[in-house]
Amino acid sequence: MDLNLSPSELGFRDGLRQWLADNLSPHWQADFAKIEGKQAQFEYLRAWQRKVYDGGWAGIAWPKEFGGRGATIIEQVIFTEEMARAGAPNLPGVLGLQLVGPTTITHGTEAQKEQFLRKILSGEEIWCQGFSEPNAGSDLAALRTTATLDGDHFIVNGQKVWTSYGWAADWCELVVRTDPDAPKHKGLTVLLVDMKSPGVDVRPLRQMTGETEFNELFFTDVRVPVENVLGRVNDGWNVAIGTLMHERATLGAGIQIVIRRSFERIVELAKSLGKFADPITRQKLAQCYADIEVMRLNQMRAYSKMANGGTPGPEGSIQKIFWSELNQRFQQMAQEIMGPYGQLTKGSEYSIDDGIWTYNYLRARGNTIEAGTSEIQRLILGHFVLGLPKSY
Amino acid sequence: MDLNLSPSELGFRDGLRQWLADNLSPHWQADFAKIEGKQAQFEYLRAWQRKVYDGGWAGIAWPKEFGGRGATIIEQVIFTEEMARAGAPNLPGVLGLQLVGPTTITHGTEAQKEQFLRKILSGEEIWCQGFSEPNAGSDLAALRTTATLDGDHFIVNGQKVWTSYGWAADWCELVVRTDPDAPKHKGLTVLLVDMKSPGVDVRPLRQMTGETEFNELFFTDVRVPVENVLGRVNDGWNVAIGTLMHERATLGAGIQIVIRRSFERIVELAKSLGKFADPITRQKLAQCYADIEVMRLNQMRAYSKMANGGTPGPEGSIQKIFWSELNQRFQQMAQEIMGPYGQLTKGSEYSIDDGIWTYNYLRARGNTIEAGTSEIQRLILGHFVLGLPKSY
Amino acid sequence: MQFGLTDSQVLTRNSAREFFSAEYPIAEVRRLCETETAHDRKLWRKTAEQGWCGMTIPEAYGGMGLDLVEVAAAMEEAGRTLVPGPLLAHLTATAAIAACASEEHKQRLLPALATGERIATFAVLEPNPSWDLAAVAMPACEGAKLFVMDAAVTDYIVTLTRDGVFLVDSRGDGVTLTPMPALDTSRKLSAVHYQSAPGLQLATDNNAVQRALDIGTTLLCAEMTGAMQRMLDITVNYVKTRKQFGKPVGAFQLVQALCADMLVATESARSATYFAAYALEQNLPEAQSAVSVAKSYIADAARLTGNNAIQAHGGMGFTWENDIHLYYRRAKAFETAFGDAVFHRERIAQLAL
Amino acid sequence: MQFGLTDSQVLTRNSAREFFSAEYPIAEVRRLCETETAHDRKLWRKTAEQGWCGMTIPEAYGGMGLDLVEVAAAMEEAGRTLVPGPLLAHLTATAAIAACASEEHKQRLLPALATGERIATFAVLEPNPSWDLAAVAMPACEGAKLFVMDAAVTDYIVTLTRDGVFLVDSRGDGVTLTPMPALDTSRKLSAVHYQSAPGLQLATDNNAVQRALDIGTTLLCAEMTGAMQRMLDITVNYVKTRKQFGKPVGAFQLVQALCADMLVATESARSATYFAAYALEQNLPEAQSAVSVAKSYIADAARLTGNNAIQAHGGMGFTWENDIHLYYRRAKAFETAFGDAVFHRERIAQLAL
Repeated sequence: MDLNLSPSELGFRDGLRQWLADNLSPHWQADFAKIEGKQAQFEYLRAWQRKVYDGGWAGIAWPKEFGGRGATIIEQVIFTEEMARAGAPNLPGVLGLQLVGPTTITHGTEAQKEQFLRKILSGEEIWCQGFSEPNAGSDLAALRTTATLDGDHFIVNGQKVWTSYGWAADWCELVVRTDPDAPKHKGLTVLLVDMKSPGVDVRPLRQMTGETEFNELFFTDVRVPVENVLGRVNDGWNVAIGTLMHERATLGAGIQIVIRRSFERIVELAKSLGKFADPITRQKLAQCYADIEVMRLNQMRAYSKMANGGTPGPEGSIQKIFWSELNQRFQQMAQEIMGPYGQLTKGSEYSIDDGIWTYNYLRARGNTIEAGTSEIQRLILGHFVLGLPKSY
Repeated sequence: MDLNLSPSELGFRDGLRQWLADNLSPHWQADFAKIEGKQAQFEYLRAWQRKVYDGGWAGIAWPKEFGGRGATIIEQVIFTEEMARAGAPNLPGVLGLQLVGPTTITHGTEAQKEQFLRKILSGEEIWCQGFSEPNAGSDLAALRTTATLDGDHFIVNGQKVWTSYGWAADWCELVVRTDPDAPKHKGLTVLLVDMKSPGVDVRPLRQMTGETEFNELFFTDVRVPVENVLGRVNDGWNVAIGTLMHERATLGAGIQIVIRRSFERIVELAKSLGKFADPITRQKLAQCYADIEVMRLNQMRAYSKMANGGTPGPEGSIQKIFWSELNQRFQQMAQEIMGPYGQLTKGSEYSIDDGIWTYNYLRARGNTIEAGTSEIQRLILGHFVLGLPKSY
Repeated sequence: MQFGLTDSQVLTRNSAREFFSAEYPIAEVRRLCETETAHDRKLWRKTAEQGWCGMTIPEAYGGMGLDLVEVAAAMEEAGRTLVPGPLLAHLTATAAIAACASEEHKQRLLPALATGERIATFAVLEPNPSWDLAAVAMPACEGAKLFVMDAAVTDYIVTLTRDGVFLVDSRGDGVTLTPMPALDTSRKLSAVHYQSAPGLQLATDNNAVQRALDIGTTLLCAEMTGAMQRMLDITVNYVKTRKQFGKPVGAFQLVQALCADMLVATESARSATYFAAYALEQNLPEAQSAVSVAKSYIADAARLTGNNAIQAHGGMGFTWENDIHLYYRRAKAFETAFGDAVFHRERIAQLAL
Repeated sequence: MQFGLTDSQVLTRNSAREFFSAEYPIAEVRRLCETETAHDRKLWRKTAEQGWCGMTIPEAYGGMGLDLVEVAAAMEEAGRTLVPGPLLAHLTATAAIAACASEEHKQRLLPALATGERIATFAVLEPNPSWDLAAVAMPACEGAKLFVMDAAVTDYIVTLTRDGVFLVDSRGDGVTLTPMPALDTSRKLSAVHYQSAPGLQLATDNNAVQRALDIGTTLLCAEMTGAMQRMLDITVNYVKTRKQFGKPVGAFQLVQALCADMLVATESARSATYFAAYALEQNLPEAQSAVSVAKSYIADAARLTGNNAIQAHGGMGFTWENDIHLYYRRAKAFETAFGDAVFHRERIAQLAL
């Protein structure tokens, strides 16, 4: 057991810190807040990704031959944590960088790699994912969007929901049913779909927070060339599942830092609101601190295991359960500390931190639903980790 | 809504209070503690029941024609609460009084009523119940104890577990399988079995508390005359289920008072241990007080509903979930307040209240298992109250 | 003994259910939430015509003079349909006036409040917010009151000051209102700034309105009970029809347990609320602690119910389109209004332990 | 960076697993729990021969001088088999002596403690029990220490007094032991009464043993992690075979969720424990708060694991025959030993916030 960074890990971290010091404007958030319009904001973020790419920091986990730097899992964690710690902007091409890119590297043809990978890294092309459907959420394999072969094209019809970055995306990693007669996990195929194709309709999906972070995608007779199949036809479940496992295992690293920074802020607030001397508040804060530490340590153990040659497996559900439920408890605690001020939203002169806490409180409800509900995660642990019979 | 007792309810309560003042020795617990041996202790309690019977307070809910006084549900609650409040001894024939007797009144023959009821009231004969089996707990209808007809007798073979008062009982309300070919809820029959019959073996079942509150019953070729069938042959599920519902609905009344008295004691302890000024302790105590109040109010509502002509139904599971989980939270809180002293058992000069808290802490774990696990209770609410599909 | 509604209480509840569900369909509620005040004059007038605005005002002053259990029953129905606007604040403020004003002032003020012609709210919290009346620090009538419910649509603000209770004209000189946009958009909050604001002194001691605040707390609990029932109903209905893995999701044990816990919480909230109303109505010695029991219990129970409702819906529960979040937002506001759970538990410790 | 055991740590763990599971089968543990001391001299000697009793003593004094992560790994295995008797107390007490005694005293005392020839325990709590070293009030060596682990089988008691740390002969003049029978019968507690008891002063300042208490706390956490793992394993095994409603109860979602939560709790306990051991070993600035994180987290996690284990077993979980309750009793003792969750959370607030 050695939690010190190795010399090469230290070198990686210091290099990144230096690059961030040189390239990340300390007042970028103020600049960003002044930009009007979603599209213009997005272009700002895309320019940031381009900068990251030019600095050689995009897609660090990708093999060198595809433009990455073959970073170890520990380096990936360092990267995520450092970016979060520096408060750097999100990379708008995150889905391409973390999910579509790696899946393409594993399953793609040479032509696909040639066509897509470089542009994913640079942010020139943005990707989204079309997985969930109105009737295929927890039961993803029940999806009904169909693709039927018509000469050298698939004709796609159906609907997807909960698509992040759908409105901004140039391409979509889309899971469709190509064999309606096969058992439900068979007969699926992954298609790489040009979002500018005729018949693709992107609509905003408004969440309970009031924001439209997600989209619904509608496909009406959309023609996709057969060369855009990723992996093999009717092998889409195996192609997609790797993406999902990866999502569950790695989503936590950034969140850990985000929660930790929020926690530090709430300690500050408790002090400035005169509540830090209150024993009840101290207990709540300390318990939350302990939970955050445990989450961090669980993640470090999991990443170390993966670094020792494992791939993300079903035990990633432990991380997913932990961070999602912790964030909900944390947001509740923050509300309790802020008292009636906690409910005030963006734009009120009385709100704390311009109402971000209120937004975070609502947004956290989604944590135990997105990327697999807590119920599904527990049943995954029961069945795939503990070896109990399947129960759904 | 009127929570005042009516004149007749007041009269009932005052009559009972007067009777208790006249008949319950204030130092009975000290007397009782001096009695050596389980059997002798039991005889003391039986004598108490006889006294209660002579005073006209045994089986008050039974119709007058069978020796009861046809008490309303509210009067029954008053009775249970007053007995608990006075710290009166338990009635050792409680299963006969509350469960077997009423079931016999509903389903029994004239001869059975003649033979059994009076002796149940007086405590001359003690009853136990043979329901659960090693392989039939939550799935009670899966029970395997068989009874096969041989002339005018049933021959009983099998095993029962978790039988309260088994070692003291003269009779047993036994559920057996009489038709092995019928679907599992059919083909059951309730037999009234003389515990002195050859082939009945009663063994102690030691709990995690170290006590042997329950027994295992073994039946080997036990002969039971056909006239001892309660209700109809192969209709045993319907006979038994009424008993179970009644148990769930009414068990809470006495427990409410017991928890309330314990709570008052723990407030005293918190004060004497110098912890009552601690804001964290005050929060815990107040939250527990609120929970106990809510339990009491829930019960009052449920009893009022039953008094208005309802029979105990599946919504009784609300009470069962509430009191069992509350008692567990309460015992945990008590431990937290007592600190390291809480773990000391009976016989230590340092233990608080001679270790009763330690016993109660362990015993409370059984609450969410006995009389239907919390899991089963929630599924009963889901299916039978909320109308969701059956899930087990 | 009978813990249940009497025939006349049932009558009140049924007519409340009929009225509120007919006049406040959820589409209308959503529309009002998007407005600046969440208040519609026509709807208010209709509501007032049925007498609902005068529920806590004695008949002698033109109100309905209902017993508090009846008022709670009506407010449970209002909560079920998420009635937006100043009803709760008005009932609380009028109860306060009825409790503490002189006979002359009551005769002058209450009739127009009973008919809904005039609307009132109340102001307790200050920049360092506390529901402990002993902590009220603002002099009369100079300074700031925050988190005042629906102040923008009212005529009067019953204002607690360190010099006692004052009735202040909401639109009068020296009174400035600033919106405090918050999570629950069905009931708008304002900051009220008083600058040498003229006020009519109703009482010299704030304790004269403690009972009115307890009534307000209880009615808020009643509203929330109705909201919890509605979240449960919506959820049960959804999980019966929504299918995954070839069956209704309501057939899965983990989903059933979410619903069962909502049921336990909702029924318990109802028991606690009705007892609080009854105890206040009967002036039982435990009335104040009964109110704190209800408020502290429901703060947690309502959050659990909201959380479970969203969770049992899956992704659909996280959408704007689904009504659950409207109730969820109100549950959030509920937690701190009239004092949070920590406040009420400390009050229980003082009163009952 | 590598959060996992090194090869040599794995070796230690494996040999601990082999030794403890072979020498302490559960029947033997049950037998010992029924004895007055839960201590068997022969077994202790065997345990000592393997070096386990000298794990926290430097090699220079005849101990194994293991790093704390290794010690934790070994104690996790001891906890898994529920090793009864004075091992934990001895490791803590010897760590205290190693930390605070003079060179001369160490050379005199430690070798016999390392070989297990002599056994030591430690005494902190007084009738008004607190794990805050500043609250130690007993003068040297006059008064009462309570809840002293396994004192009846030890030779020495490392005794904290307001005058510093003293080594007292457990069987010497002026020392009277009274059993304090408690829930966890695998580790007996005593009250120790000192009456002008002669003692060897090891240190003048109790803070000299704070680190040793943190080590003891961490080893207790390691034991409990092993116990949690064992409860999980027993439970998973049971629910795979126990059938109700025609299938293994482990096929029911509510039972799976009980098990999944045990898994999350157990893995988290392990992460927290190993980090605490590592932080102490490396003398990281956050070492003390890491210990308090582990202790406070596991207090709750162990209780949850025990509760779920019993619940998932149904009636069988409530029997004496089932081994779960042995672990459950130890989890109860764990909650208060070395300070309860409230104590450690307050310590976190002081150290880390």
